[in-house]
Amino acid sequence: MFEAIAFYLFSAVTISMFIITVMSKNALYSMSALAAGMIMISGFFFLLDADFLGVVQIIVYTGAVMALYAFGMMFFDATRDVKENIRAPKLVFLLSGMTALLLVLAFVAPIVSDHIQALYPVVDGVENPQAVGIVLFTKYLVPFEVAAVMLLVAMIAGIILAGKKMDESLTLKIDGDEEFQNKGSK
Amino acid sequence: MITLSHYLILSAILFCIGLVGIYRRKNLLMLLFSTEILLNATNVGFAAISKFYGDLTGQMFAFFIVAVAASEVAVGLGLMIVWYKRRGTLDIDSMQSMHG
Amino acid sequence: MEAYLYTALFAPFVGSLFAAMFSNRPKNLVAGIAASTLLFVSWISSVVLLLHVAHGEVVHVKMMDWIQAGGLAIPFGFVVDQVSATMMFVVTTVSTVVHVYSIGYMDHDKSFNRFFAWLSAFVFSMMILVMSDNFAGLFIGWEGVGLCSWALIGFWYERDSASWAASEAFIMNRIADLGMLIGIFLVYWNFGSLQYDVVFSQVNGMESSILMLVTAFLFIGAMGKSAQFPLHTWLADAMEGPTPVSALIHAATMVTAGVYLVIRANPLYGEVPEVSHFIAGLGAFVAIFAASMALVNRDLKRIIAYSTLSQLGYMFVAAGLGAYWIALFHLMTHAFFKALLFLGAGNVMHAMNDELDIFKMGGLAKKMKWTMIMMTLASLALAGIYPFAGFFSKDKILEAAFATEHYVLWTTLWVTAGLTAFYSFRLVMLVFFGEERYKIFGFHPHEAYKYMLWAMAPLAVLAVIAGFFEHDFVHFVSNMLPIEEYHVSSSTFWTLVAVTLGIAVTGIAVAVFAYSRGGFSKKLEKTFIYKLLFNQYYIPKLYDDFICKPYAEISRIFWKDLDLKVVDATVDLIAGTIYKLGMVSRVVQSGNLSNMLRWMGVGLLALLLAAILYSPIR
Amino acid sequence: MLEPISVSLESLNLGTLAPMLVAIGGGLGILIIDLIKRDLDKSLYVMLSVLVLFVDLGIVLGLQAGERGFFDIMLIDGVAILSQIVILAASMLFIPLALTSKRFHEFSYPEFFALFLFMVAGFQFMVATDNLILIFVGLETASLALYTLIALHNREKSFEAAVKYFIMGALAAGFYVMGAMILYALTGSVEIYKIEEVLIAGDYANLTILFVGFAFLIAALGFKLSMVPFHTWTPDVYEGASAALAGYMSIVPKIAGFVVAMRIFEFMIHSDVIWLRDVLYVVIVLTMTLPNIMALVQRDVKRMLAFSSVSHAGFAMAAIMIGTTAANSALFLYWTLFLFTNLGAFTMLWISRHKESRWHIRYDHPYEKFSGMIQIMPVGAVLMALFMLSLAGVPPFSVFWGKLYLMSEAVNNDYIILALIMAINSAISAYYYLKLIVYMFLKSPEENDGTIYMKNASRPLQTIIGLSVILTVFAVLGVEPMMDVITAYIKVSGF
Amino acid sequence: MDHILSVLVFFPAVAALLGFVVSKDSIRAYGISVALIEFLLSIWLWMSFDGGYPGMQFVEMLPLIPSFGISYYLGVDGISLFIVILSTFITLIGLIALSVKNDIKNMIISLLFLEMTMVGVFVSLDAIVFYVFWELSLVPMLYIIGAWGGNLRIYAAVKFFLYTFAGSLIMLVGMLVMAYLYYQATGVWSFSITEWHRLILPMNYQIWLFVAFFIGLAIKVPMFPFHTWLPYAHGQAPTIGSIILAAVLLKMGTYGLVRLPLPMFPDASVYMITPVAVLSLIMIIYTAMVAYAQEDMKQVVAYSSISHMGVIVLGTFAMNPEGISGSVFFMLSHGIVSGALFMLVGVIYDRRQTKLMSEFGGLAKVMPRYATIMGIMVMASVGLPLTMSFVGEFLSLVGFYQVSPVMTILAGTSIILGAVYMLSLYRKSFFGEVVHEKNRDLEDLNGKESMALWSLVLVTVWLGIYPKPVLGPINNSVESLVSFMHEKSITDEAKKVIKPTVIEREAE
Repeated sequence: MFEAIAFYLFSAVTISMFIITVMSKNALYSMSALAAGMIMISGFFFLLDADFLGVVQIIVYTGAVMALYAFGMMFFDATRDVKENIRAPKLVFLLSGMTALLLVLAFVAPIVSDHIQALYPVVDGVENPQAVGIVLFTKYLVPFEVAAVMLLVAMIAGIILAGKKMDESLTLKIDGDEEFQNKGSK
Repeated sequence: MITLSHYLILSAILFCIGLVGIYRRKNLLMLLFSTEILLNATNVGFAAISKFYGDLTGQMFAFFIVAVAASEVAVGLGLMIVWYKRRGTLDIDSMQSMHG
Repeated sequence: MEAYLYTALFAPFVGSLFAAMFSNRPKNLVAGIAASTLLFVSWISSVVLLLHVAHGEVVHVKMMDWIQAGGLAIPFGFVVDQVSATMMFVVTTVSTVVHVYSIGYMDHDKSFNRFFAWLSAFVFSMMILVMSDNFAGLFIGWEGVGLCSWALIGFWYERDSASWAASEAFIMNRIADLGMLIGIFLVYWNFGSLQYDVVFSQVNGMESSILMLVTAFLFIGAMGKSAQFPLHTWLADAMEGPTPVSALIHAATMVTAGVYLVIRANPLYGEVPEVSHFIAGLGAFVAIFAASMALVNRDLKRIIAYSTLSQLGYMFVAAGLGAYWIALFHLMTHAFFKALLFLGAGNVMHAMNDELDIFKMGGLAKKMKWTMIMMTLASLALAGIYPFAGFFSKDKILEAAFATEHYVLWTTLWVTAGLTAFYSFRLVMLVFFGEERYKIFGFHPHEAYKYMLWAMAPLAVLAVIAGFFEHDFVHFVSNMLPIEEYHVSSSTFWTLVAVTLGIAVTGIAVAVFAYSRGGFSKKLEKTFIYKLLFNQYYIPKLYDDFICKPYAEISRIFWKDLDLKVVDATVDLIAGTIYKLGMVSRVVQSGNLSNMLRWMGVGLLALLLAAILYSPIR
Repeated sequence: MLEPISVSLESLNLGTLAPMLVAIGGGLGILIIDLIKRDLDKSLYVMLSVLVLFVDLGIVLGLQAGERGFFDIMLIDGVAILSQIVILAASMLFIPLALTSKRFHEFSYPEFFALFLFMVAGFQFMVATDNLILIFVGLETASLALYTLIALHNREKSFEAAVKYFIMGALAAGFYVMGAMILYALTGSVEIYKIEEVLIAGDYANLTILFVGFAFLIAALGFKLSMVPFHTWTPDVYEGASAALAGYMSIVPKIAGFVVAMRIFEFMIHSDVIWLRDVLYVVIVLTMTLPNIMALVQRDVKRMLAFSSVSHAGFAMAAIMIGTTAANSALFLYWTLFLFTNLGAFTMLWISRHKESRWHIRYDHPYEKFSGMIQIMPVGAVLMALFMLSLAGVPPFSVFWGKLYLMSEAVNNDYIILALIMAINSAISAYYYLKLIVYMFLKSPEENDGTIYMKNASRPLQTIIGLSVILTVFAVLGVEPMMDVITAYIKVSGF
Repeated sequence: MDHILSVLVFFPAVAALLGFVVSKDSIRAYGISVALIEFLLSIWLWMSFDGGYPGMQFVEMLPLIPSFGISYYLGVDGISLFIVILSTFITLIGLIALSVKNDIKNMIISLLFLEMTMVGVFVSLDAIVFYVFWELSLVPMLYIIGAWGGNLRIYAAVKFFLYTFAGSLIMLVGMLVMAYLYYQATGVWSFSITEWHRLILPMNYQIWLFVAFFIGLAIKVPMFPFHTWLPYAHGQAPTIGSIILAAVLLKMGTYGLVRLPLPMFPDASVYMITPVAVLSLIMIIYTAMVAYAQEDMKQVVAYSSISHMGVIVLGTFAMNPEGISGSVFFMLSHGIVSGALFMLVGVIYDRRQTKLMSEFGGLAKVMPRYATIMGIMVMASVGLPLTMSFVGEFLSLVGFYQVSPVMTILAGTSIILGAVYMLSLYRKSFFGEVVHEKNRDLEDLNGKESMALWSLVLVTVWLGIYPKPVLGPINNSVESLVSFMHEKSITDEAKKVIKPTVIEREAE
């Protein structure tokens, strides 16, 4: 019962938060709503006995991602309303509505399968973070490391893209062109 | 009783909200937000499946999705900053130099 | 004898090549003389061969293989038998005369050498035609004479009418040649060979329907070459060529090739009376048809051309009635007197600066005595007056028609005989006698060169005496051709002779009487019949309006409207549509990220729809 | 209670991981070198990258097919080895294109090369596993690096390209995880072989949900493989990226995508569920045809080549739909041969790249640029023509043999209509390849200085072109040995 | 001696590559020498050819892709031998008479490449090798038309390329299906044409495959609805391009018909006789009429070319030795004659820069030597006996008569309609008075033109009078082909229609 109440409550909040995110004209509102939604999602995680995931969700999203966004938004001067020229909004809702409808239709039917077996079962009496840790560092060690590389890539990408060197483009600078260099020196 | 289907439907709805954002918004930042929603929507699904099947793989997937989402944010913000520096806007209507 | 055969065959060819070497050079008398000499050599060989085969021997040689493919084996084989020997004799005789004559006639022409090249080439082709021992070889000669005829009709190619006439002749002949080709195909597929001897030996076992087709198609070929209705129009137009050409090709030799074909293929034609009757009927029709056109024509050469046509009709009647030897005999005599007539006309033209309208002549007898004499002789022969050559042969044809109880044919030919006599002497009278109208037009006629007249002399002699060789001739060809004795009572026979001679003499008398007094009244020219005849029954116009012009028009439509606007346009349309589709589908690539994302959404939705709706299980 | 986990080093089978580790290590090494000493020349980094890739390739070649490693997450089957060979070979051939005579922005960063190596490692991970998670992570690693590499070209079009690619990629990632989630929901596993087992054991129950899952996966892979209508990024990204990178993108990400598609779709195709085959059929036909038609109207050679490579991807995808061993071998053959030619074509564009907009305000390589090239730079024109003819499928140049095998496979498996569509598409495609030849050979030149076409042509670039010409022209001699190797590898991996 | 065919194929290509280093001034001499050597090589081939043996000779086989059955497999029989010689001969003659001034080096190099592909098509016995050369031949031709052509040259060149390319791709699919069926039947992959010949297929397969092959070949021939590229190509191509296009490239189509679908699908071929013949008839009559409507000399010759190709196709489908030998021989004669005609049109075009008949008239007077040769060639084109064309046309029609008399009569109209347009061409341009002042002092044929043209005349007449040395070997091969087809055919109808020689030849 508690589960049901929690589910519907969280669902309602999450959905409304996300709707605000995608519909709001104000970037700040959007971001706040997104952050709220994320936290709600972590609520689901706790609800689903995925404590570790819930914690990670909160830390990563509200801690890291939102901070990044916040920095970004300071840069973008996002306090003003976002002006968008949204074309054919009906099409948008048609597309997403149809997709949603079809997905819901598909998911309404319960999944029947006798052959599903848990490969990495949740063992009773083992705390979730511990279990996750074990799986993560055995089976999923490689993806974990690759994720590390991925984050490294993302870091490098973020640094060089946002870095100062990108301001002056060697690609556009015509080498050996006297005129251009003269202009540059002035 | 909350079944797996409930969660999957929730996941689908959240996903479609993300899609609305993707299809609708013209601001790069908003698009980035929407992609976060997409990824998080599936996270819910994964966690739920994980719970109902008693299998940790779903949580693993969700974990990596979170990692990917974070990385995407970093790269995405990097790209946006470069673009913003050049053009002073994040509206995707400003990037139509290539077409046809 | 082979040596003689090859000499007879190739001497003209050598002459032709020799003259051709000079063809682009200024006049070179040697070319003419050499060509004539070589022809004379050919003539001698022909005579030798003629005498040789008179003993009943046949010279048959195979020079080399020509085409061999599948079951078809065609050699270059030549046969000299009585029929071909006769033809060779006629051809070489007339051509030698014409060659010598032409040296004078073409004296002032700057393309003198070219003329002899073509003329000798023609003789060569004609020799191939008559000497070949198979249908394909015949066809070589057949086309060869067509080619030479084209070149010679169009000899003065600067003149539009000449080049037009040349093309017309060639194309008309080609139409007939198609029939001939089909005939040859039929022969091949039914007899398995094209050799005369092989084919004729199998005639008996053949179905008559096949024989009928074969003969009919071969006859179509003959119709073209011999200018039978409805393919006759080219012959009159062919008079655009130099007169010696008309004499040789369009009177004596080439046009008789059709007759020769029928005679040569007599074993076939003999088996199919239906076709033979048709041939005879057509011949008779053409005889009177052509004679009627000759009645009113004002053109010197055309009159003679129509008379040729008419006489060819006679020959076909004979051939169609199975009297092949008579046809051949008439062919021979006709060759002599008709060539003579043309050469005489050539003299007249020379004298009149190539004027052809007989109403602008008259009284030329004074200036051109010898020419007048020879032309009168020839005309008498043509009219069939005893004892000239034409009498013997023509009379035989009438006799044959009567004897075989084809009275309609006989009547037609009989009337034609009268018409023939009339128009021949109308011509003679208008040209040589009566008022000297040429003076009005400022002509200064003169007699032709002596040696031209001398050259004509043999023909004149032959035109007079050839008829007396009838019995020798019958004996000569009896090996080759069926000789049917016509059993008519002697009284009937003499009555027929008398009646025929009578109408001929009447015709002559009417002509002489009428034209010595200035001709018929002008009123006649207003009548429908006159116009009809004068315009050649409107047939050329008909051809022009209903064949040539529509053909040109349809061709143009095919090109401009069908080929360019339909066939090609379809291809371009397909290409264009694809290209346009490309232009249209560029919309997908609007470059707007939002649209691109939406396209992905569309794709996803389509896939989901496919997943939900289109899921045929297994 | 938990038992302690003991893992023997043997059972980890580290060798399976070695190639990627080399690439990652190389990337890190480059970063470290840069830290130690700044302003080293790009040629050093290029050569280092080549060497790293070389070592990488050596290790890959030494791998035995049919191994698993690291708790079975790594899967080294024939396809994995084969695709890694293609990826590494292509990378080795493309990275020297950085050695241009002109200076371009991206090559001034040592990070460019590090990212490049990380990207290669990402692709390698993608192909060397059948775990949806690792595929996803590898794919994202590679993609994020690729976005950055595109943007590093540093001009507006490159940013635009990168952003477009990035956002669409993020959406595709969403599709991918959704698809994976559904499969997981259906089977309780994210390992493809396991998914296959469960599905077969359950006799494909829950078909509709399964199809929905596959729909998402098709969409996600369709983006990666530029299937219509998920292809819209391709021309823009190719146009915005440098020619060298565009050429690279036309080969490597796609081969990785093909391998993933092969792993995910193949068991379904072999089953008696025809849905996937039908859907793929439609997608393939669209992918072959539509970009072909759009390529007709392009004015820029690079953009045209982008469309053409989409169409080629459709061709190759047909092999996956056909799904036999021979067809999959044909795919690899096709892609290898396509690599030779595309390498040449894009390199030709790359060496003629100018910094100023000399011919067209927007395009770097409009057709007009090559007008009358035969007059002023005959060798270049002939080479370019060779590449175009090869792409058009004119024998005996390389792509023809790929097409031959592919069409033959279509025919052999009763897809004659598909073979005809392929034929017709080849014919249509000939038009736009021909257009370049027409410009080069049949129009009169606008310039009269042949060197404008080789502004970037340093010795290494010329070598690359020479190599690709030889490979393109004499491809026929290599088909048999290549096919032997490919078939052997494919057979081992059971596709 | 063993590798004479390879030498023959690749010698021009190697020479073309080496030609890049030859200086511009001497490239012409270089080209002529290469073509001459190549021609002499082909003559040598002829000399060492055993005319009595109907099968493949000088066979070379080198596996290229053994697992897929593709091999470098060359050989000639009587059918292909002379087309090879025709190719080398025409290339030589074309090079001698070459009048192109600009970019002559590129021209000669492309011509030599083209020669390689032409020879390659005719000697290859492996379907894929055949296809390779077939497609490659498009490329130099594209360049020749496109670079030296008239105003619409690019349109014409691209149309030519795409049209043929599209068709041949369909043929390629056919080839792949054929290879697969062969594989199914024998368990071995093979693209060898001679192997394919031995495969007996059920009727429905035969028909579909026949259609696939036929479309590819028909576009090249070009058969009626697919012919429209040809007038453009000819109209725009430079003289040399037209010569080679008409003389050799079109023959690829008809040669392909004899080599591929006929022996491979005898039953389908018989089944398809009527549609094919109808198309051929349309082609013969319709294009002859279109030719008559043309205003441009070259277009007349171009359309006449199509019309004659119709007779060739018809002869091919006669299904008896007479018809097929005839059509093969007609290919040769059409090659020589149409080549000569295009060269002749080129001569006047070089002098006047126009090809419109209305611009001429009375040329016989101004250029008598030219007019003579033109006359000979016009007559040869019309199919006068003792020229090569007659032999071919006669045999083709004789052959087809057995199949259908009525259609033969219709086809025979080609001799009439041919005369109509050819004579009207000759009359309009050569007869009459000289009307245009510009024509008054045109130069007659110069040395190289005379040489080139007279050698064509010589061949035309020589083979018209004595075709045996050529027709004999052709006929031997064709006879064995036809009896092979007869043996192989499965339906009664085909057995009836395909008639090997039944009439015993006289013992010689």
